[in-house]
Amino acid sequence: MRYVVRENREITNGIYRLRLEFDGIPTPGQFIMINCGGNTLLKRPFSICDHDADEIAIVYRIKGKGTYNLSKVKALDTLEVTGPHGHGFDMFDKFNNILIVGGGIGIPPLLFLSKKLKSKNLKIALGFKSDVFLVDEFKKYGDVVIATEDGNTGIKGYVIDVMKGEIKDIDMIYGCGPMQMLKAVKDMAEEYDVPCQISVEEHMGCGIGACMVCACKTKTDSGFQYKKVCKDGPVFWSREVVF
Amino acid sequence: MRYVVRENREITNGIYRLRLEFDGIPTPGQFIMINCGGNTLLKRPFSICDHDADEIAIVYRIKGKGTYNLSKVKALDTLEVTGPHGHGFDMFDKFNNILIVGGGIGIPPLLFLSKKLKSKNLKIALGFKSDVFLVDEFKKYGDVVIATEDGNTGIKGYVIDVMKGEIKDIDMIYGCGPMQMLKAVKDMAEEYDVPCQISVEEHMGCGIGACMVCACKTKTDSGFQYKKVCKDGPVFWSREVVF
Amino acid sequence: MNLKINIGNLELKNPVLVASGTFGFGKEYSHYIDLDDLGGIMVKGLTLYPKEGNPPPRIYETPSGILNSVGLQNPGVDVFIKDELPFLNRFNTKVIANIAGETIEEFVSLAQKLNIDGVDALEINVSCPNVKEGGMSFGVDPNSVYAITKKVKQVSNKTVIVKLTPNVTDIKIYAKAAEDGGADAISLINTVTGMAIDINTRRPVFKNVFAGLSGPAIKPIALKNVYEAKRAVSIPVIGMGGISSAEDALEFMIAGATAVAVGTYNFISPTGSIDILEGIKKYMLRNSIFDVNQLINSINV
Amino acid sequence: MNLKINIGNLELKNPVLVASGTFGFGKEYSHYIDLDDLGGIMVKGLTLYPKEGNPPPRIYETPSGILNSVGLQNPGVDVFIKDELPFLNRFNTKVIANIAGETIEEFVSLAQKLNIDGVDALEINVSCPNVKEGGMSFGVDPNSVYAITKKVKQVSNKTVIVKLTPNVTDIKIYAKAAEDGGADAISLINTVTGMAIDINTRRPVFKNVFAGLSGPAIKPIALKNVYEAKRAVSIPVIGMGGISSAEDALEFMIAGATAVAVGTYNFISPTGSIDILEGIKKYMLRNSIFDVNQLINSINV
Ligand SMILES: Cc1cc2nc3c(=O)[nH]c(=O)nc-3n(C[C@H](O)[C@H](O)[C@H](O)COP(=O)(O)OP(=O)(O)OC[C@H]3O[C@@H](n4cnc5c(N)ncnc54)[C@H](O)[C@@H]3O)c2cc1C
Ligand SMILES: Cc1cc2nc3c(=O)[nH]c(=O)nc-3n(C[C@H](O)[C@H](O)[C@H](O)COP(=O)(O)OP(=O)(O)OC[C@H]3O[C@@H](n4cnc5c(N)ncnc54)[C@H](O)[C@@H]3O)c2cc1C
Ligand SMILES: Cc1cc2nc3c(=O)[nH]c(=O)nc-3n(C[C@H](O)[C@H](O)[C@H](O)COP(=O)(O)O)c2cc1C
Ligand SMILES: Cc1cc2nc3c(=O)[nH]c(=O)nc-3n(C[C@H](O)[C@H](O)[C@H](O)COP(=O)(O)O)c2cc1C
Ligand code: FES
Ligand code: FES
Repeated sequence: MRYVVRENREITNGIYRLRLEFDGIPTPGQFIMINCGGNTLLKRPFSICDHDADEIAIVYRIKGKGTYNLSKVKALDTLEVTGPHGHGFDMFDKFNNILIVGGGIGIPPLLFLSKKLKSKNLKIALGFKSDVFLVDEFKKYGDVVIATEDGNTGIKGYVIDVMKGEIKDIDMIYGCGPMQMLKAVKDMAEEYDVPCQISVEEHMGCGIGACMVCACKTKTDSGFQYKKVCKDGPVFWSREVVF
Repeated sequence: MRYVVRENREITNGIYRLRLEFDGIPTPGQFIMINCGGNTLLKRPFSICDHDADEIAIVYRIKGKGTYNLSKVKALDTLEVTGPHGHGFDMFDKFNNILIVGGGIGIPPLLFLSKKLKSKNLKIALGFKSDVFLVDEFKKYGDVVIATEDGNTGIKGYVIDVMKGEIKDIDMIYGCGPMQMLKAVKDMAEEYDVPCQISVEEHMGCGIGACMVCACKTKTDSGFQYKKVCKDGPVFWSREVVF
Repeated sequence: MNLKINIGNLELKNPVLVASGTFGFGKEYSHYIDLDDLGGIMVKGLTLYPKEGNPPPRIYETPSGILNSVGLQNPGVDVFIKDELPFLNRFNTKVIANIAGETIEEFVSLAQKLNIDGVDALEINVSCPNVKEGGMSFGVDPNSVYAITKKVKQVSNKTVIVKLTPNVTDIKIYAKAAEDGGADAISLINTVTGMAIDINTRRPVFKNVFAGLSGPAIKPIALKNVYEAKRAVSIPVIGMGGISSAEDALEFMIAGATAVAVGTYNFISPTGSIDILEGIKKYMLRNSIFDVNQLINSINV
Repeated sequence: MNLKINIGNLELKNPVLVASGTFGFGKEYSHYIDLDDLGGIMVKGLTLYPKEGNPPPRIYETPSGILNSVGLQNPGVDVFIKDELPFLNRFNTKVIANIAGETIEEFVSLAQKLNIDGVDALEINVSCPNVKEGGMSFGVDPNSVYAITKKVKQVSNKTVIVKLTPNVTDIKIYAKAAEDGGADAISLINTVTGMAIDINTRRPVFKNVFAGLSGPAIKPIALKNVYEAKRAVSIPVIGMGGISSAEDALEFMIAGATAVAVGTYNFISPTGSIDILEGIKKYMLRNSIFDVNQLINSINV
């Protein structure tokens, strides 16, 4: 489907927010695939960061040529987009004390999640390299603690360090961020025996579950199994995932 | 070299004029190569249509993906350009009555030529499918007669038909346009025994004479030879060219 | 306008198929297109036992192409028959089961298991570059191609298509080996073997080092192989490799393909296969061609 | 930082060459770059007699690639020596004469004629897809590769490089044949055979039907061939095929190439070869590599 871009602007160094007309009904943790044009071939996956009546937003970082091209798109341009795709975060009525842990460009989908969970008691731990983004928006939904690697804002260090201080009395953890962070979140969740879902990344082909390229190693009773990040995920129970 | 685009606008249906900052000194009949971006690989050749102090203009028709991409370029964008390339039209003091014959998107380089020849007695025969372009500019330099295939402007028919009426007393002919037109111009020049130069097209690789892909079949004493459109041409004596 | 074409005894309603491994078992794409509109579906490569496939990463974008190293992850032929085939059989399109054995015996067992209603043809995959056993090692040996084809034909009551690899010196020999073995048709090309290196870690991107290149980048190579193979055999050829537009598909048909399969392009556009079919129809109308069979092998050399 | 590398007895000041047929005889590019900066120049393929080449069109753009069918247009070896070599010899770079015979005897004559000062190495082209006589028909036969190499080595006092075609089932056999014939090095890949059709006329785009595919599209294929060939021989390998950035060049060196050659990318950017050299230097600085030889074949598998 072709959708009209409503806004595409840099919100901090190299990080952009793109608002797009959209007619699907996404849940937090789901993603869209965008044809970024130029000489890219495959569509690129981006998590949905916000959703309103007829619009979604994504927040992305310039990584390679696809995201670079995307950063040049202007309001009123159109983009070829599919989605929403994938299995997002499961939300449970029974859990009220929730910890959200995000790192870097893994943070955007957690904003949409926080918005949907806003009736709950949310603790939100966010980690950045240096420049922070989306923090004010998170503050609308819960208590935010911040870690930056260079100490630019909040605590100097990793999000996992601040997470440790917040985990007491928590019923459920949601995490998204770089691999090492997710592994640490998983380990801590297991240590404290808190249920935990994490959103993982893998390079994609079809984005809809047909091509088997987006393999995520998961535990089974008899050994392991490759599940599909685009269809079974991107959100998995942290216990399932084998890093 | 990267040059700044000063203007890029549609002058008639599907035909654009692009003005570009430029620091080379071109002669009429020479061309530039433009990297048209997107998922094109090779640069595209375009004849120089006009040249002023620090600027050149080209006029191009949307043909495929390269020219389509080019049509989306805006003032202040930059383009990767090489040139001027090739051997342009030879201009001779001794010839005063000159006939210029252009067809379709072969017309642009003849405007630059006409400008340079303006002290001469110029008869300019231009042929179009339907919509005409650049005609007012040509009128500054000589007598213009027009043919259109659908009779939209001027005489209904081919430029070659109007050329016949203009050839008397002509010392030198210059032609640029589609292959069949060039062949007819060549034949008529030979019939009336008037020296004639034509600008031909061939698909290009390097554009500078190194790769041998832009072959133009030319007569030699012993038979024939492939010359290079990008280096020996694009302008050849019509007698040389074997169609 | 007639779009029907024949592959052996099998009549396809039109010449546009989807290539094995790029379309799963059809379910996912059924949300984007009406599967009834396809000439046929070549399902993901099936093995005798479930196969986990290769560790990630399994895909890497290259200029106008992708390298993949899936390693035939699939639930196995039995699960396919039980869980996937019934869904496919709800549609009025042909089901072509792509089979990948590690030994000749496995190919025979796979063919036997698939002698069932709801399967219209077999595609023998002797050209997968991403597995250690079988795969392309068969496909680069004409004797293996011949032997596997012959054995499968002996036990199968389906139309048998042999899928060839382009990673050979002379495709004609392999096309002929398949025909001599009794194949009803050949299909080509499977992916071209390629490689990528991460210059920061100085490691191959893929665990298996090599991977299979597909997509627009390989189209000129695929077209050449289809054209050459067609000139070596009298059985139909199914052409594939980089097809991303009706124009591409038409090139393959003109070069000699009776049908074409859309692969990587499904990823770029989930409606791509149907858009290509529509484009073929438009071309036929524009050129007053009323039977698609007139296009096949209509090249003027 | 040391950039010097050795190909047989020949020392090159750096590992970046330009590929035969994409750089003419250097003159044209001398307006864009200082030829002194190149490790070496592989000149356009030379034949014993002048050759007119194929009728146009000779080039066709494909997704991230080009098909070419030049057919070895060149003025012949004698004219090269008289008219082109003196210019090249004004520069402080290595001159590698690419030779293409229609028979073994022609290769021998070419080698003899080039036993002159100012020529540093020969590159035996047994892999041109665009000529009827010789060309790739030699390159797909290991015995011919061996025989031509051996004969040329017998008469030549130059470093002898054998240029291989990727259009074979097993590149290792051909690499080995060249080494066994006495080659000082091998270079690869030449173009991949491909084809294009004009769907409006239903004719092949090229008079010769087939043409040679080069450019970024073939890079994954080239890299695989270089890696595999390197594992079959102990002589140096010169890698080429789609190199369009320093990153690409580094992949080839890490995969086993002692030097790399830039081909089609010269068309895209006439300063491309030098930009790539600069990029390699930057990578070395960033990674504290002080000798480019440490990069060669440094892949971790
Ligand atoms: C489910 C999911 C959600 C994502 N959400 C976001 C988001 O909200 N914001 C954001 O900035 N990024 C997100 N990413 C990562 C984003 O997809 C990549 O940064 C992007 O694809 C890079 O493309 P490129 O062309 O700029 O980079 P290149 O490195 O040039 O890309 C080359 C190829 O690798 C793929 N690729 C590279 N990095 C990744 C990656 N991390 N994950 C998957 N594929 C990759 C590209 O899609 C492309 O096919 C998400 C990834 C996944 C899997
Ligand atoms: C010396 C010279 C001067 C030219 N001057 C002009 C001009 O002033 N205005 C103008 O509109 N056009 C001019 N052309 C033609 C112009 O180069 C082509 O229209 C353009 O390259 C088409 O590119 P594309 O990507 O839009 O089309 P596509 O058809 O998609 O191009 C595919 C490939 O074919 C090549 N190609 C296609 N048509 C031609 C052609 N006629 N000549 C050479 N290569 C071609 C392209 O460069 C490209 O490599 C000139 C051509 C030459 C050789
Ligand atoms: C991700 C992926 C998985 C594939 N899996 C199979 C397979 O299981 N069996 C098979 O015969 N071919 C497989 N192929 C090859 C395709 O069917 C096709 O032959 C090849 O990709 C070339 O066509 P394309 O360029 O249109 O993709 C696969 C290709 C891709 C990209
Ligand atoms: C226009 C053109 C002409 C070529 N001519 C020759 C030649 O004369 N001799 C030769 O050995 N290779 C020739 N080649 C092959 C290149 O040297 C190189 O091996 C091939 O193009 C792959 O590298 P690339 O993808 O970087 O271009 C030619 C390639 C092109 C594109
Ligand atoms: S991307 Fe194709 S199955 Fe996930
Ligand atoms: S385009 Fe390379 S010689 Fe003319």
